[in-house]
Amino acid sequence: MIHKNTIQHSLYAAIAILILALTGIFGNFATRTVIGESITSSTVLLVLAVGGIGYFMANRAEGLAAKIANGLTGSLIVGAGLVLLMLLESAVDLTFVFVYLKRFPLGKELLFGQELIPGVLLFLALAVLMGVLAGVLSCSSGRIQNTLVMSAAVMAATGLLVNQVNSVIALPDALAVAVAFTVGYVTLFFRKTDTIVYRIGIGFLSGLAVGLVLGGFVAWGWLLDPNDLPRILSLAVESGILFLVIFGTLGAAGALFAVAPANSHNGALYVPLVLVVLGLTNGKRSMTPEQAFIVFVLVAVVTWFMPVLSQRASHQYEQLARPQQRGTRQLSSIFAVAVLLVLPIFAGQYITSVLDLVLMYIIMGIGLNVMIGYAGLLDLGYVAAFAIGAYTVGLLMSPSLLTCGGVHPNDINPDQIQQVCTGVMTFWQAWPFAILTSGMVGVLLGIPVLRLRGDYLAIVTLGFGEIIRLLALSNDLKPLLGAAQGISPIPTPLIDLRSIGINFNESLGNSISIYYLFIAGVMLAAFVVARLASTRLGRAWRSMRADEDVAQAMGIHLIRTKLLAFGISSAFAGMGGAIFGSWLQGIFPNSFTLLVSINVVSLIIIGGLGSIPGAVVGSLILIGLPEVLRELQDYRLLAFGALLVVAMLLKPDGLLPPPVRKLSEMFSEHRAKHQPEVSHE
Amino acid sequence: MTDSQSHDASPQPGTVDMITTSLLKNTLYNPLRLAGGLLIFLLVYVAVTNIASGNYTLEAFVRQSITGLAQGGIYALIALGYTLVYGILLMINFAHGEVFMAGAYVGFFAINAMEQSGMLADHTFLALLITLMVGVVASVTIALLLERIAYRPLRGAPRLVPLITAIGASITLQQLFLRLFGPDPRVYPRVNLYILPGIFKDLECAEVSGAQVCKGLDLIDGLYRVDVLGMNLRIRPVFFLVAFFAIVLMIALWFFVQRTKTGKAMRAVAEDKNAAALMGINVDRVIATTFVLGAALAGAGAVLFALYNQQVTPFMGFVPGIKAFTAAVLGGIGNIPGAMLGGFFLGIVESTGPALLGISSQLKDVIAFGLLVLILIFRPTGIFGEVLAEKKA
Amino acid sequence: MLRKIVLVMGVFAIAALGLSLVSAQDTMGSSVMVPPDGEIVIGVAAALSGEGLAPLGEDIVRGAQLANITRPTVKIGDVEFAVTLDPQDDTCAAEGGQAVANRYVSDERVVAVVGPMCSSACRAAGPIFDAAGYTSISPSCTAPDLTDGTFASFNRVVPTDAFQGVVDAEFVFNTLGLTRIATIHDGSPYGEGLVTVMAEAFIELGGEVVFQDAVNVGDTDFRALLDRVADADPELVFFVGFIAEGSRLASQRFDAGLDEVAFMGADGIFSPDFISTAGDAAEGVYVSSPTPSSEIYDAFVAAYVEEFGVEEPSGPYHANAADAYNVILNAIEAVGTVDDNGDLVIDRAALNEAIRATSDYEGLIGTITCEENGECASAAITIYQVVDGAFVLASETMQGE
Amino acid sequence: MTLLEIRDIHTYYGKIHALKGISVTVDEGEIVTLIGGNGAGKTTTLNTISGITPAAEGQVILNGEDITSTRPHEIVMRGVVQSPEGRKVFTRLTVTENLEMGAFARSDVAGIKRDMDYVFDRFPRLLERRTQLGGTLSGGEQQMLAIGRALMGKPRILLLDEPSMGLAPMLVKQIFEVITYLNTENHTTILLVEQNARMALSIANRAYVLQSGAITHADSAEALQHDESIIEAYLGGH
Repeated sequence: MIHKNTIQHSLYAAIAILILALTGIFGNFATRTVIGESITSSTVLLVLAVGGIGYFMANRAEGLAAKIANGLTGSLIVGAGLVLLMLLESAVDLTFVFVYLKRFPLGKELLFGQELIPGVLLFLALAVLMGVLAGVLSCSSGRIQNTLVMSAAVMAATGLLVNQVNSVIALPDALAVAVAFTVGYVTLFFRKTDTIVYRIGIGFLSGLAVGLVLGGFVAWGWLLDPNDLPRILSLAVESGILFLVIFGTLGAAGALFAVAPANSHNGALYVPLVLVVLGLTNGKRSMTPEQAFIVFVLVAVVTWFMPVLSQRASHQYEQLARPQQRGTRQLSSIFAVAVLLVLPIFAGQYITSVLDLVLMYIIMGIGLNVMIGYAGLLDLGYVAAFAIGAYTVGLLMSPSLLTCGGVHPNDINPDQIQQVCTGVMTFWQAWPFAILTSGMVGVLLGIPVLRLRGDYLAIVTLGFGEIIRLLALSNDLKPLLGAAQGISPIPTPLIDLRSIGINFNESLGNSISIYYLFIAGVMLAAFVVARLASTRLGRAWRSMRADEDVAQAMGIHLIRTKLLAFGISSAFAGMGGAIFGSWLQGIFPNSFTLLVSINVVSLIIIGGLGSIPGAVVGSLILIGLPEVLRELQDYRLLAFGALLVVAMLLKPDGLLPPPVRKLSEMFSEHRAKHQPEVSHE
Repeated sequence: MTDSQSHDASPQPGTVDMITTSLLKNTLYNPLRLAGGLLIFLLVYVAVTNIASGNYTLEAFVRQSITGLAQGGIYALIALGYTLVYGILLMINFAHGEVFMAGAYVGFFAINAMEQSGMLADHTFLALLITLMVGVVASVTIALLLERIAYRPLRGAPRLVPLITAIGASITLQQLFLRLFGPDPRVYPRVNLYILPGIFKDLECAEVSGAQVCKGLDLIDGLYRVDVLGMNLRIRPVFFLVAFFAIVLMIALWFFVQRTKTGKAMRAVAEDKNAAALMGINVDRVIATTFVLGAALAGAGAVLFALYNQQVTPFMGFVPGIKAFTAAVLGGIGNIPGAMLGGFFLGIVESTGPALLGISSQLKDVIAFGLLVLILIFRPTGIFGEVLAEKKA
Repeated sequence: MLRKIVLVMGVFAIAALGLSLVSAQDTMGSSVMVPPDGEIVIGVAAALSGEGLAPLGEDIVRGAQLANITRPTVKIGDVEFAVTLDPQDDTCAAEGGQAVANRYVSDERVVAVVGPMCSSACRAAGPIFDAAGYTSISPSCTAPDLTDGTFASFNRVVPTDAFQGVVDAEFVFNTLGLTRIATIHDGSPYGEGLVTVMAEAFIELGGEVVFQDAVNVGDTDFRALLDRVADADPELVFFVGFIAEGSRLASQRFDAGLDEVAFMGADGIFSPDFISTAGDAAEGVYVSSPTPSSEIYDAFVAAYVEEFGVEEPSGPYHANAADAYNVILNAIEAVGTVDDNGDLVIDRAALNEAIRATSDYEGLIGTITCEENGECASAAITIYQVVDGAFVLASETMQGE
Repeated sequence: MTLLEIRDIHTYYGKIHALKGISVTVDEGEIVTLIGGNGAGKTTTLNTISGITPAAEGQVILNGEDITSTRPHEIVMRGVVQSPEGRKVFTRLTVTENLEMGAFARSDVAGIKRDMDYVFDRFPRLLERRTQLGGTLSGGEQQMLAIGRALMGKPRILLLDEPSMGLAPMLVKQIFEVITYLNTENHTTILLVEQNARMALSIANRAYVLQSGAITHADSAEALQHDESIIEAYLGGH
């Protein structure tokens, strides 16, 4: 009845969890509340560890009794392991070796405030309960499992993120948005194959209707105190037209996504849901049990009906004529872009600054894809180009040896700096130089390593990355690069349109405004690289990656092709670096460590080599997630490392591999070898 | 399985390869070599000027070389592991530096326990031996787990995939040790291991109840002034011990690979895993053996390193790991004596370079990596490299 | 089709633009409102991760926590408001400083910030706090140019390197009577900055800096460098950096024959961890630190030891952090008002002004009087020496003007 | 008596369906040959038997024992030895070391010595070059080495993959003589994969014809040699 591997695998899992427990993780996480005061990250972790293993073990068996037996075994083994550790902890002083147990003793967290023996018994009872529940859950239908797991996950995630993602949207705003969207969605729900224009029109009108009603209520003060209106609803009073346009648009969006492929339909449907959840927890430092319950129910309802709705939507979508389908897709992407554009206004400085960082890594990921994904050249020193871009902007935008005609700014009388340092550029003048310099240095660094392949290239480029950082840091170059002090301050990019007659003079001084610059950078990078990939050069890269000798025999100019890959790839890093320097308003050599290179390489591989959406997803996961979960900072890098390993074990092609060729097929010599009959003449 | 086939299928002479080579030679590499040559000339010029002006003396060179010898020995011991694994799997085992670190850490707990119990003082040699064994066992365990969990399932995957896994494993191990044992350095006790009291009659002497008693040469913690050829040197025997260890272990390893059945199987597996399997060789076991050998060397190196550097931190493996890989490449990766010589070479260059060129010591890594680039320009296969290096990515 | 798309895009563009314009109007509130049952949130930004850095950051957080425990509320009129801390990791780097600052300014409940910890982080956080009208008091950012008027929001309760460097130089030259020194830093802005100031001051006094170099963080073998130092034949090695590198340099200096040469560090290694790590090699090492020596300070340390169950504070800045906390609370008491609803209203600009108007506050680090530029430290530097495994006073506390 | 039987084997490379249900039996003492064009799946069949590319479906049965998911080196230990296509001599091991590798699974020192002498006896050229690296041998010598190496494993059944590939006609003849000798004198059962169908059929007892991963003909070698369609397709007409 118990599966042959259950005990063995549970033991492995228990050992892994025990090692984690020895890092004091349970006590450490207990300082972070998720729901109310009593449910902490530690509780979530415990449920994941004990119940999760039970569920995993239960899943491999058939039938309720067998599932419960397996689940119970799994949970009990893990639970017993933890109990043993607690007993050991109470008997022996482990804190010399495992220092974190001193601050976060295991028993303090896991014994629920009981004495050792009753606490242990309680704990074991809990493990038994979780094992049984896991077995029962595993026995229920897939839809129930999905709903429960999803709701619980969203609830826990919300609880974790509440403190980070506060003041995003007020509840009335969120509800209004959700209502407008839903009304648009429902209006078109039962109509099948209307043209897009018709659909959008109906949706817009229904959204408008919602807007009129809500706006009326708000304007007359029936719903809310007119002095205390949240951001969107206040528009009803301040600027009625804009308010109506927004609501019409929301209705139109609802109508559009009611007839859409499953993925975009589901994605769109979760947006108002997330907004409402955010609205619920707005301005709170932690989530109360009542809020948690509402979130759970909301998510459960949406998830429960999602399969039906999504099937209906994609069914209707498939019945559309081809041009209609294309139009729907295009419009959906426009909506997505629009959401992207208004996002930072709601998300606030912190979330936006995280997004900025994510976008910066997307630019670099797209750039590095040229090297690794297309040309097959493994570059572990990408940070060099990044640093050069940043330093170029820093040197050109502030008084320096370069801009002051070879005189060190410290030797200049501060009053005369403006007269002497005539070379100081604006960001827009310096940016192209940064891109160019990075690209050129990329080519220069590429030359000596042209002949190298694979791992030699990796280690040499890694060396380059370190060389650039150390040169920037070194005392020997202090007059130019500022050594450890770096270069600061650097002005932020300034958009000054007064010279062309428009009264606009805005500095991109904060994370929100620079977000748009990053977005522009990402778009540019994605556009250029996507275009390049389909040109002759792109094909040349791909054939070079497949086999250099054959590529050469086919008339591909290897040197030029390789150097172009180096140059273009580096230029994008320079572009990102330039914005980075200006965003940070200062450059410090310690920002340019090997970890940057590793991050970029990892994110494009996790996302899927050669795939632009992959770079986006990879960056969100590897850069965005750890930043937002800064609370768990002690375990950030540990999770990062483990994620790299696990992701590669489970999805070696990355999460979003490019559609045509998967990574494994692109580097396909090892497969061809198994088919000698095909390959030899 | 990896693309062990590819080098068999290297292009026939007289065809594409020739074209490539001649093209590269005629268009780029001569100017490049010229540039490289100029750079070397410049460096030599700076060094010579430095020496001529009396800023740098032979004495300083010798002193710094001795330090570099020890550091180089450590690099060599780590580099051997890299070279072994690379030779057989064509994979950079990025986490090898962490394997080294693990040895030092677990060794610390062993030696610390023995210090507490007084065993270290009473039976120093035995205690050191046990520490060494514990360190080796720890490194080997970690390496085996690494191979089993992170690398073996990916053996058929494209080259980049195990590299990312290795980087991930490296970060995971580093962070796991950090979270388990804390960020503060653990400090090895200072150990006095006296040897050869008969020969070193005038060392470490003390009056014991009126009589002159000499303990001999302190192999680990000793520090002696020696005047040789008019040079006033300060010598720590442990530096030579490390270098000696590295050489002995390298030779042992070389014999193992050349002479034993398992060693020959390792070479066969390195060449063609499928063909080796068809001979009845258990490829998995041979690969695991390779990891074990590499890890054992790293573990031994780690304990030695910790014995004279005292401090052990979770981050101690990373930089030496990268340096050791550089050393392995310098020597020609896959080449056992090459890895060792590369390690010594790198250690000594790093140690003497900044002073010789009169630049900041911050730039010693620049010297190391610059040297790598120069060598790869002139000898892309490393100093002692062979065909292996021409394998494709 | 294309026309329709353009049309729709146009509508979106208008919507987006309109939204951003509208939202641009209601930027950060210029004042904080705390409801009667709410809490006054004070951010604490310090490095909480990283080898050799975490103990220093933890020390800052503990200092603020202890101050928070002893003074948990602010009383405006007769209404009391509780104060809570929000510690965040600034990683002792520019990016970290930026992220932390963004985090605090997007949380409108944060009234003021103690921190960041390192000069690079302070520099990156400055513009963000400035733009949002926040105010911060750093317990440990010592780079001299931070108070040159660039940042309106930056204040500090720690003497600048400009002062500490001079004191260090004077101590070496006058008190120890040494004239030849070698300097080493760790490549951090802090290390490089302090070493530069100290070297300049030392030369000015008539001393000679015979060797200057730096180490890379993470390196383990500094013997070759120390060998070069020994060749230059200094009488004292002055190192500024953190514990990991400091203890390695201290232990390895014997291998290079620097037995007779004095070794001196600064606040970055002023921690019991330095002594435990360097072991015997720490004996005789001089350390300069802004940590004061007074009775109220000793009482504070005693409370610290009790509260956190440690043997000694893990870094030098706990007192500065506590003082920063108290200066902020004093300022809140000065400018906070309770409105009709019972909400506490704190005007951010006024708060910053109130901080800069602080005068003659008797803090743990001495008498605190702020200047216009945010320089609040009672400039006091104490020099310690490690004797028998503990820091003991090596000089009287040197007071600045 | 059936020594080796494969039943309805399906093998995949990624998504490529290489073997689509192949069944072959080899009796004790027989020479059975698999013939077919490029990409027909001959080598895949051998690799599936040897466990290099395990079958997704179907069974490989050796002497009544299921060895479908047994690992390659264990299959060798059970006496199924393959001499792979393209010889796959270890180029950086000496000739002697190559032969030692062939006997890797064995531990009877005397037997190994005897068998090595036997190989050197059969292939005197190898004896001359015993200390040379495998990579320095000529193609014919490498093929001798490959077969010798396979013999060192003391096979009950020897899987030979394209032993004649790329060799001069003289050498081909010699190699085939050795194969026949192994079969008749040593009673080694042989499963032979060949492109040189004429030659293969001339020495084999039975033969299977593979095309696109499926068996199209199975008969005695004699019969196939005279089958018109086979002659047309594989024996190069008349």
